[in-house]
Amino acid sequence: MRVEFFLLMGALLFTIGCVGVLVRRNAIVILMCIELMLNAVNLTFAAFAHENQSMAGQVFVFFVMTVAAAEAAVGLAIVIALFRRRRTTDVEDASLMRW
Amino acid sequence: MELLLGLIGVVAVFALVRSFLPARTLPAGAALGAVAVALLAYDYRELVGLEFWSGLIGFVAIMSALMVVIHPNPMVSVLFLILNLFCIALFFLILDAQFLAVIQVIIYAGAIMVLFVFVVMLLNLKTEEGLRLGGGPQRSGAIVLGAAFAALMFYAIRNRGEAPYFDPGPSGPGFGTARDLGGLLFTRYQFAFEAASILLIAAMIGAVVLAKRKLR
Amino acid sequence: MLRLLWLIPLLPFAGFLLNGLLGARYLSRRAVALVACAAVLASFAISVGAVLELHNLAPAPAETGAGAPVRFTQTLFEWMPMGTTAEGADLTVRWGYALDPLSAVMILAVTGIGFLIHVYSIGYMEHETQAGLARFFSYLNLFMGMMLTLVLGASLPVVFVGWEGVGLCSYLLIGFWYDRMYDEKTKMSCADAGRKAFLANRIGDIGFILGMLLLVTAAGTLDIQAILARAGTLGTSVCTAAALLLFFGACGKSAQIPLYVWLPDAMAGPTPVSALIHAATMVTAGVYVTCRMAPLYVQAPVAMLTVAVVGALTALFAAIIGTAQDDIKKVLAYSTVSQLGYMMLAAGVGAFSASIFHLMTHAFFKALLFLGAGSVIHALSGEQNIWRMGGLRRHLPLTHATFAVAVLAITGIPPFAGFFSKDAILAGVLALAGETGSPALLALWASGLLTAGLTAFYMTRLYLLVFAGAPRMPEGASHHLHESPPVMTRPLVVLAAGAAVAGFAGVPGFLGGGRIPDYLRDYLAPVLALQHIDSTGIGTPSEWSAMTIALLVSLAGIAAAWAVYGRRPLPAAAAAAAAEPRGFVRVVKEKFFVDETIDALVLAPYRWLCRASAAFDEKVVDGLVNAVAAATDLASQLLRLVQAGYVAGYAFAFFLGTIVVLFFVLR
Amino acid sequence: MDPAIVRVLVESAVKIALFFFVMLTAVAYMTWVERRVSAWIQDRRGPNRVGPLGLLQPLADGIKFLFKEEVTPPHVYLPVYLLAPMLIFVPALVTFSVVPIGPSLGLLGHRIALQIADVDNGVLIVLAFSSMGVYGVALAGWSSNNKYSLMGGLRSSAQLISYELAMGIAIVGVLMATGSLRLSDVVAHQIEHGWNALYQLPGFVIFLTAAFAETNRMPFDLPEAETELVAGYHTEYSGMRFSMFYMAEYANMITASALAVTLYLGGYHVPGLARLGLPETAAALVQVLAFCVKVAFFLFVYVWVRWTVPRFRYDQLMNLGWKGLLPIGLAHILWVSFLVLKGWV
Repeated sequence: MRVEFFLLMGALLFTIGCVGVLVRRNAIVILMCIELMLNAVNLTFAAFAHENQSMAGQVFVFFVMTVAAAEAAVGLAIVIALFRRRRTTDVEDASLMRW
Repeated sequence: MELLLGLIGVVAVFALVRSFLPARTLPAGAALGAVAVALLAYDYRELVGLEFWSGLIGFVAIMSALMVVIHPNPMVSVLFLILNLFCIALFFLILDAQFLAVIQVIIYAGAIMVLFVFVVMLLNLKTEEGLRLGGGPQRSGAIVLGAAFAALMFYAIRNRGEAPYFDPGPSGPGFGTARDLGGLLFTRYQFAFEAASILLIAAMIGAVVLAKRKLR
Repeated sequence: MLRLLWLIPLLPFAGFLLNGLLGARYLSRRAVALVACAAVLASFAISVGAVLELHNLAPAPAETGAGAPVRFTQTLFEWMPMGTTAEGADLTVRWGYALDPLSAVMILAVTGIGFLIHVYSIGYMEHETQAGLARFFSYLNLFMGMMLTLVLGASLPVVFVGWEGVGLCSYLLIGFWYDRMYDEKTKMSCADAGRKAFLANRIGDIGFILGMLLLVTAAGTLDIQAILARAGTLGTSVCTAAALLLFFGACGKSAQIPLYVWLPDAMAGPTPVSALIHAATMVTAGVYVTCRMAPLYVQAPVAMLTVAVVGALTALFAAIIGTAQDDIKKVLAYSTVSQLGYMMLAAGVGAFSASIFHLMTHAFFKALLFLGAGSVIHALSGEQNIWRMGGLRRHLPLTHATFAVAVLAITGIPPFAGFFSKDAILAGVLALAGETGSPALLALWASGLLTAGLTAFYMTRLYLLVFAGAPRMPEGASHHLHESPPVMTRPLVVLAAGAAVAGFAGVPGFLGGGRIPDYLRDYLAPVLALQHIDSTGIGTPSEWSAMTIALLVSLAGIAAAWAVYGRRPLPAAAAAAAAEPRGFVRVVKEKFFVDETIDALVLAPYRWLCRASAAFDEKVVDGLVNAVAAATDLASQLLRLVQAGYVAGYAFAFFLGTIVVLFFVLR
Repeated sequence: MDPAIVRVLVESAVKIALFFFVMLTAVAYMTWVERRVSAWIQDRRGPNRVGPLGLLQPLADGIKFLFKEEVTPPHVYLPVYLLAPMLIFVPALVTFSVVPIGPSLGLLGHRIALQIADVDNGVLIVLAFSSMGVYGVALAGWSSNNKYSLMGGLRSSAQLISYELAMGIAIVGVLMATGSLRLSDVVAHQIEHGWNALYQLPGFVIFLTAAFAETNRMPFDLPEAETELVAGYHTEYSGMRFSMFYMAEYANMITASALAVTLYLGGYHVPGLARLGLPETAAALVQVLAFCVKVAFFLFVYVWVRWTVPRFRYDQLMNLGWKGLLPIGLAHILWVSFLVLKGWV
């Protein structure tokens, strides 16, 4: 199986994730889009690992998953806290931290 | 590759359709079916080949990803994201990373997405909450940027240094098994492994503290 | 004992460490004083032993030129291993001590008189706090150690260490009462006085350093004896330059024109300090170094002449100023300057032994004078103005007696010490004049005579105003007048004895008539390269006449002073003249406005420069910095607007940047 | 296409068909068993009209469900509402596919493993799909816009997440002992070294408890606590969709029992069978039978417990999960690692 295919797939998914992060305003969805991007990267890693037959790439995928889990947990906790205060999960309503 | 390009085209068409008739999943299903038939007709020989299946999975993956971004309802986004994750797990299988595939399902589908579902249910967001998209200029700009990024990526991948179409063939025995990965994790990447565990602990505590109603 | 030579400077240093580190808190006052005095006494004892042993040594054969002096050199360790030059000259500086007749005389004087003054200080400083006492004695000990290092140093860097060390100690001790005001009129605090002294010394040190560098480049070594051995081969110009540079340093240390201004203000320190450092020992370091380098000077007639002229001028100038001072210690200070001028004059005319001789005798009677003055001040609880003294003869009999001896000694009345030494100097000048027949030297001799007369005048004036006549001190100050405690007066007695008889160490040949040899001269001759001048160059009768003239001049000075200040009650005119002087007297009283002149010519421009550069710093440099800061502030104020708080916006920018970077990477 | 692929396809197709039939029948009759047993426990008679001993009762129920009207409330979120029952039913079945129900036996000149997929990572796959079960419940609760359902869904998702952890921890012990993720290896290892339950009792107990919680059975059936929330997450479901949940519950029970047997009770292993020297096929059949018996025993335990133990309170549930089972499980891991280190297992 050609590696290129998976690289392109990863690129596409990553792009979609990025656009999603930029377009959506719902914090939860944004978090999901981030997960999407992470997955795209994972795919690329795995593809390269397969291309030059080294497990290093897969190890990296493993760690990326760890980070993703942590990120999701903290991110959702933040979302909940935000929702408690503001009754919303809209990131544009949470724009207090500015000049 | 023609397969993939065809997929991309379909994706674009689907996106157009989607933008014309919002909140209607029927066209999506129709497009999907049409594409499937088209692909079946496209080449019989590819049906048994991995090409076909990975192409199909990739199609589904991109579809679901798009749905994640587009769909107004967070819960539906979650579901599509789960679908996408399964697709990627299948990709892992194709790439001789069985362990990763299972781990993918357990961690993402089994834990993280459950968390998302849980939160969505907890906050019980209404649909219109999800419907609100970013400001016009930013939206269009984002799409332009995405196109630019995708173009760059295609360019980069298309002419990678040597052998852009490299195909290593079948992997060695035990490649991607839990045994291999575990061995690496506990020997060469020991430190990173421990660091990851610490990271998880920190994230756990942080999540608890953040979500607590009042600290006392 | 010679083995223990290295202990001589080390013991006082140990005392310094002990008192300085523990004295303030862990030792009793008694213990502090004991440690300090014991250290000095020990090194004095070792010195005596070493000097006695020195005679048994065979003369070093390798010495060229100056006869064959006995010398004991002790090298302790390699201090600066600097390797050798291309010419193979060994630049390595070794920390070594050398004992020869010259340094022998010095260490005996320094340790002996130093010990007496230490003892005296116990009484004088009794009112100090515990910490103050410890500080004082540790400083004194440090000074002793440094002075002995200076004297014994076998190579110029070692000497220089001592040189700087004593400078430091003088600074510390002048500013000992750093919180007190010293001179109400000029708003000068004791700390300022110390600073002044230190700066003046530094200016001289520049000369010393340059001289050292010149010598090391020319002679390829810093070992004193080696340099002196090669002095003949260096060439006149080099010798002249080096000699003049070193002499400049000596001017700083020994308070010669133009650098003498610090010494009078050095009286801000406690009186024992003035006696030890600014009369007996440190200020003579310049003279000592000049004599130590005698063979070098001998090679440079111009330098010699300069030394002589400067010395003579200083002597005369300071003596004139001394005649009009009201502060008892100021009078003594100027007299010190003038006497130092004498020594320089002697060194300049090549009568090095006379110079050292006078150095020794002067150490005795000037220390005695200062200590006596200290006793007086002590008795009057801090009063220093001689116009508020008088009639102290009855109250302070012992002080008075010793003081009188000292006065007779300094005025050069036979058979007291000053007579012989001063006469030796004048004889030396006259002899050289007779040899070369130059009128300049005759003029120097004349100025010497005049100085002698003035010296006699102001010393007698001082004596009369302080001890004779009716008491002029304010009421209340007089009733608790008391003789100083024995711990203070005993050193006076000893010093008085020294001042009385020290002269016989150098009875001129014609006077002794061969029966009494000129011990000191014979002792020092091999070191000082005296072969080129023989003070018996002129006939004996003229020497007799010269001596008589000098004596007469001194007597004249005494008579004049007696005429003016001796009558009682003291004529109102004199008091009035002292109160608000007019004309020349005023100029003299104001020390010829030298300080003011220096202030106007040197310090004022310097201060202006400082202010200008300070202004530059504040306006321009700081301005630049502040401008940068302000620019940053402005920029951030503008940049702040970017931070709109919209996470999506940030993500957008982030993504954009990523794409741009990628574009340039992949292009 | 080359014959190898064809053979594999045909073989697995047959297996899947068989397995599906057996599973559904078992599920159906599980309902009958439950009723009978509960009746027996409560000293009643239970269903005994339809056919002998009411053995046809499940059939009747099935028919009834099929012909009932599917009520679809207007306020539900339809796609998810429809998706939920499948999501809860599918994992239950899929999980079973990696469980070996018997040794491989020779048939028609082929060696056929009595197991649909003998994958390595089998255990992980089990965990993965059992964790999928959450979605069905949660989505059902969420999609049917009803506060009871939502509560049920929330509770169940929380509960499932917590107890999956305990279950995983318990299973880790087995894996460490076996040194492989392949379920057939697990069984083989037990055949060699004796059943895990013998020296991993804590793990066994934790696993059972977690299994009860995973299947939302008493005493952990808070998601559908009828006395508090009308019927929990399937309040709004009716007809065949409801029966999906119903069947899914039993399917889950069966799967969990099978897993417990495989992981801890030596799977199809019958002690001392080898000494009898039966022909291979017969031995295999005996072992399959033994497997079924063990599973049946666990199913009985399920029912038994249901009618014996009262329901936990929510906080008690959470405390038990996080503060009780989890620490014990960790300690148990230490214990097992000690054994492994000593080389005793």
